[in-house]
Amino acid sequence: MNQELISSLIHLMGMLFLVSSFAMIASPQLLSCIRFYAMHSFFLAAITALVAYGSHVEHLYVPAILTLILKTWVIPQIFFRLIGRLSIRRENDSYINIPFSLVLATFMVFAAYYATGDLKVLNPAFSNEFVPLAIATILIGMLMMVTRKKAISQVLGLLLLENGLFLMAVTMTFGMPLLVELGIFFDVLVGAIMMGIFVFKIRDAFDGIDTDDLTGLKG
Amino acid sequence: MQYTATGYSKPLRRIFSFLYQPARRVEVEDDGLEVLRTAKRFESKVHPFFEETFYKPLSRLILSVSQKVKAIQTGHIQLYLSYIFVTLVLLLIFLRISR
Amino acid sequence: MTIFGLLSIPLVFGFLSLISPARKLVQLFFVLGATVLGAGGWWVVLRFSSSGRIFALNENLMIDAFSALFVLIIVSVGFLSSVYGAGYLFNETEPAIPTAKLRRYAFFFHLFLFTMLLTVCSNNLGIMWIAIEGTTLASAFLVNVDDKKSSIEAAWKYLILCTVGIALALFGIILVYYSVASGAAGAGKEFLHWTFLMEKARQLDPEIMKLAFVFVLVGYGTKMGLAPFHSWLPDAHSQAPSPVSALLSGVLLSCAAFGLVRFHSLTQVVTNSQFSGNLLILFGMLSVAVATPFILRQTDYKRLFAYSSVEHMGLVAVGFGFGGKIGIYGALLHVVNHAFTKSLLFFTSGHLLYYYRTKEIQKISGMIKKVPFLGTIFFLGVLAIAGLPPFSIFVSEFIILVSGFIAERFVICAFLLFLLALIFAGLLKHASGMVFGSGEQPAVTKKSVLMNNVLCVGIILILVSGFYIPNFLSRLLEGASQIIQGKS
Amino acid sequence: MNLILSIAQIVLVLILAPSVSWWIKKIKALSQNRIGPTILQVYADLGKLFQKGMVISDQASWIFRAMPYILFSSALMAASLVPLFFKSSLLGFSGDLILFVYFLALGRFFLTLAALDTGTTFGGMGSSREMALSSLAEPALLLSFFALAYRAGTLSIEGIVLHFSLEAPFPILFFTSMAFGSMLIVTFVESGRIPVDNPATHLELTMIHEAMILEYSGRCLALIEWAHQIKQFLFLSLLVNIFSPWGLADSTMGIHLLFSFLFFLSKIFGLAFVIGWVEIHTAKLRLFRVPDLLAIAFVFAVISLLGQLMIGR
Repeated sequence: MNQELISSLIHLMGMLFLVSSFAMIASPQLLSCIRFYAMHSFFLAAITALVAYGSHVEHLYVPAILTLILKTWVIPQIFFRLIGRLSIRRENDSYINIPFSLVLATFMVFAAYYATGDLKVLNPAFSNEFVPLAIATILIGMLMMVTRKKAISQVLGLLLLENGLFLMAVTMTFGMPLLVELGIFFDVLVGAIMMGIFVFKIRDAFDGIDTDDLTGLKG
Repeated sequence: MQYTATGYSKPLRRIFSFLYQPARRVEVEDDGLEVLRTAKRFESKVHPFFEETFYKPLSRLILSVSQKVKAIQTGHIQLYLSYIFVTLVLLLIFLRISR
Repeated sequence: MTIFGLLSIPLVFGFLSLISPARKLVQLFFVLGATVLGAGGWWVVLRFSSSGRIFALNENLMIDAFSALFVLIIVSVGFLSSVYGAGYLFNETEPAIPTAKLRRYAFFFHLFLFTMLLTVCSNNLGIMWIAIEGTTLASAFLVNVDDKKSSIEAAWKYLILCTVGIALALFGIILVYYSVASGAAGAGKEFLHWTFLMEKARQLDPEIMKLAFVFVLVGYGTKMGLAPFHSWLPDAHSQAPSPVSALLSGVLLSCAAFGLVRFHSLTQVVTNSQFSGNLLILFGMLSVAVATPFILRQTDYKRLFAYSSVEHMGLVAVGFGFGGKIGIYGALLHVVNHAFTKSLLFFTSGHLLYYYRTKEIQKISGMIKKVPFLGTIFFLGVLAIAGLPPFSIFVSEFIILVSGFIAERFVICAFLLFLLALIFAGLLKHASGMVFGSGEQPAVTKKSVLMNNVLCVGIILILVSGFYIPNFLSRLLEGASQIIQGKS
Repeated sequence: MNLILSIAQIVLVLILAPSVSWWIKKIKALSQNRIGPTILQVYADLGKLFQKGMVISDQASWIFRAMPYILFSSALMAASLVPLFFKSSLLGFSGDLILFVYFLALGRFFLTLAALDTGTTFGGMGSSREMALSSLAEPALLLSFFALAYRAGTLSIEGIVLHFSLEAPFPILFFTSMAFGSMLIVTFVESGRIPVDNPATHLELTMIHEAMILEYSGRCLALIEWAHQIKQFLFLSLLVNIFSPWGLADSTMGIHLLFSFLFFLSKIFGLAFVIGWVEIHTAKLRLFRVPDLLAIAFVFAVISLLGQLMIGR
């Protein structure tokens, strides 16, 4: 596996990474949104593994494997069982319709590329076009959190945002010290589980996870 | 025949009359005959100058502003999230400009 | 070694209270844990020489004067809150809370203390980030002990907003790591150590540092409750049970401030410009300005105290923004004073809830006649938080303003004083409405000894520290102020 | 040595105060071709009053009994702040200028309170007029003090006196003379002299100061009279020491002290002569014309302060 094959593979993974985040925004159904999230994490794990292999940073394999196991399989399973048990409407209703949010998402990508355009300061040796990609994913994650009405889709938006951060961490710094990497990983995992529990509680208390009725506390 | 408060403050009210604008009202009631008065009422008032011109308008303004500002805490979580993201974007733009 | 000892205490007692079957046992372990932690914490702080540093886990964890100060706050307020919690939650609430929920409460309470201690004792910025994220997760459960609709909603908003904020802060930390890694060769173990960064500060690129500080300011600013990101704070602090909101308001906000100030001192050294100071002042002023209208127009007294936390955290940020020896000293002192005064206020609001069963300010009046002991302590507490002279908050607010005048920022100080005057008026209006006047009899009249004496301890603390700052505390404050100015 | 001299200054105030009021009475008498009282007369009056018994109405509260002592002690405390012939006063510290004014204000407050205590109309009338006039006089006094303090750079009376004694004797500065004018008018108001209030009148309607102490007798009356004379003496000595301070002794040599003491006496009696002369030649102003006089004093003080701030000459 010589050098430019790896870099071309990484670029492919990066593009698929971006496509899957677009797919998450565009999916009307919650279940498909979660599946796309699983795909999104898979591509992230693939990029991490390839970067680890490419730049011979051994301790990067651990987060790659963890991402593969947890984010592509465990978290989606939690969400699937959650949605199954919650028996709530499966649509992914939001304040703005799908085409408009797609337009906004593409605008986010352009904004990201513009923002990091002349940032001479951010030039990681291995693949410098991942930085704007990561920033784009973060912006799309934000967009998703702000526009979606369902509590679960907000959580998915947050996880999307954290995937973008992980991509940034991996490509810019070849992964931080293992201790920190693992710590961040488990924080995100526990966070996702806690949010799942809370979605369940909201469903019990408000019989529906629509954030519109989550506006009791004012002033 | 002790000095009442009004009497006590008469010199001051007279000296600072431009500030206090003392107002006096005397009402006299008589049934027909002007000479035989049945009732007489006297009322003197001092115009609360500072309160009217400074404190009342200021407090009205502040309370109305604070009533409007309460609208930023409407309870929608999306609104709160957009506060964070908008501030972040503004800061980044400010950073780009000020470089 | 001492750091491990200190950090292990809450974990041990947390698990003990989780597995202990009987209700009384849970209460015992709950309070015992906090007392042992209190003793341990004070022992470490008192024995600690202000210039020294204690390292652990090959320099990932560290206690210096700055963190010792915060260990002091966490441990003392944690102890007060647990004693109050034992009295309040375990036997006073009328729909008695089931033991299972209390076990969970005790466990998460100790986990919360552990994560805050870890935040304060970490030298590695990555570990500090993990710990702060941990505080969010631990305290999310503490906010909704009773499964009312509003407390679930508050906990949900708290969780989502703080996690988003903290994720953005992670971006800042990645940038810092990147600027260090691109400078030096190889992936060194100690690249994220604050001490290492302070030494290498000259070689770091100021542009990246500014970008990183912006992200960290947004991230830790959300946790600290600075203005545009503060929306979760009034909901979370007013819905949480009083001992928890005392801990949240008094200590958690200060730990977020701790993280932010670590970055502020780093940025100040790297960019050696007032960039981060000005940003802190801007957001500090914004917080005080945003808190004022809400305090003036408030109807729920717990939200009133939550907004006053937003205001005081804004003041702390302004104090650090003014910088200089006096500014930092004043801001640190303000953190300590605010921790004790605000926790006392939330304890009294817990009392109020226990007696009057309502959070409405209008519905309560004539406290001085009906519950004289609580009435006086509540009124003194509100006077203290409003910044009246005999109490300690006045001292630190005064020092912060003095540093403001020294830094020649007259317009800002004038505007700050105007806002403080408004807040003083607002707080007094509400408090006098509640304390004086003719009031109806409160719903419950049974007194709880445990809760009362915590109040007494609290009021004595803030009164004493108004007159006299113990020398070990002033030694710590000076040491911490040196460290933040990067001259240690 | 300084301590003894400072205490001597206070004893001097106690002794000299009645003689100054005697001197003014003597001048008035001579101008009306009367012989006027001998110097011992004033002291004899005080002594007689001290021996006489007191008549106190049973409606009077503790304020009535406590007021003379408060008035006398506040006058003494104010005296301890003013250097007469020696450069350092007993209790002088930086900022005692303001304390001086408010010691006198403390005495005046209790005086007016006690006047209301027995509920007589004259007491009420006197204290309401006193309050009205002093609310105009005090700002003028303070502003003129601030003008001088700004020039001298310190807020302590000693500092001001020392600063002016070091200045060249004759370039009487325009702005400080304005301050002198306003303080002179305030002295008339404070000591209750003719243009504002007639001390020797028996017509209650025209009294201000006398009306307040109408109810007093015996020892209390003596203390009040003495305190009043001390206050008048303090104002005169302030005027003298600030505006012609050159003879002030700073070393504790015998000759210096003697010379500065004699020079101080001549200045005091000279100024008292001026006040007496004004009292002879002016008729008493109507009560509601006095605010105009005090407005002039206030304007003088403001001009002198602005002069110092703006031009600093």
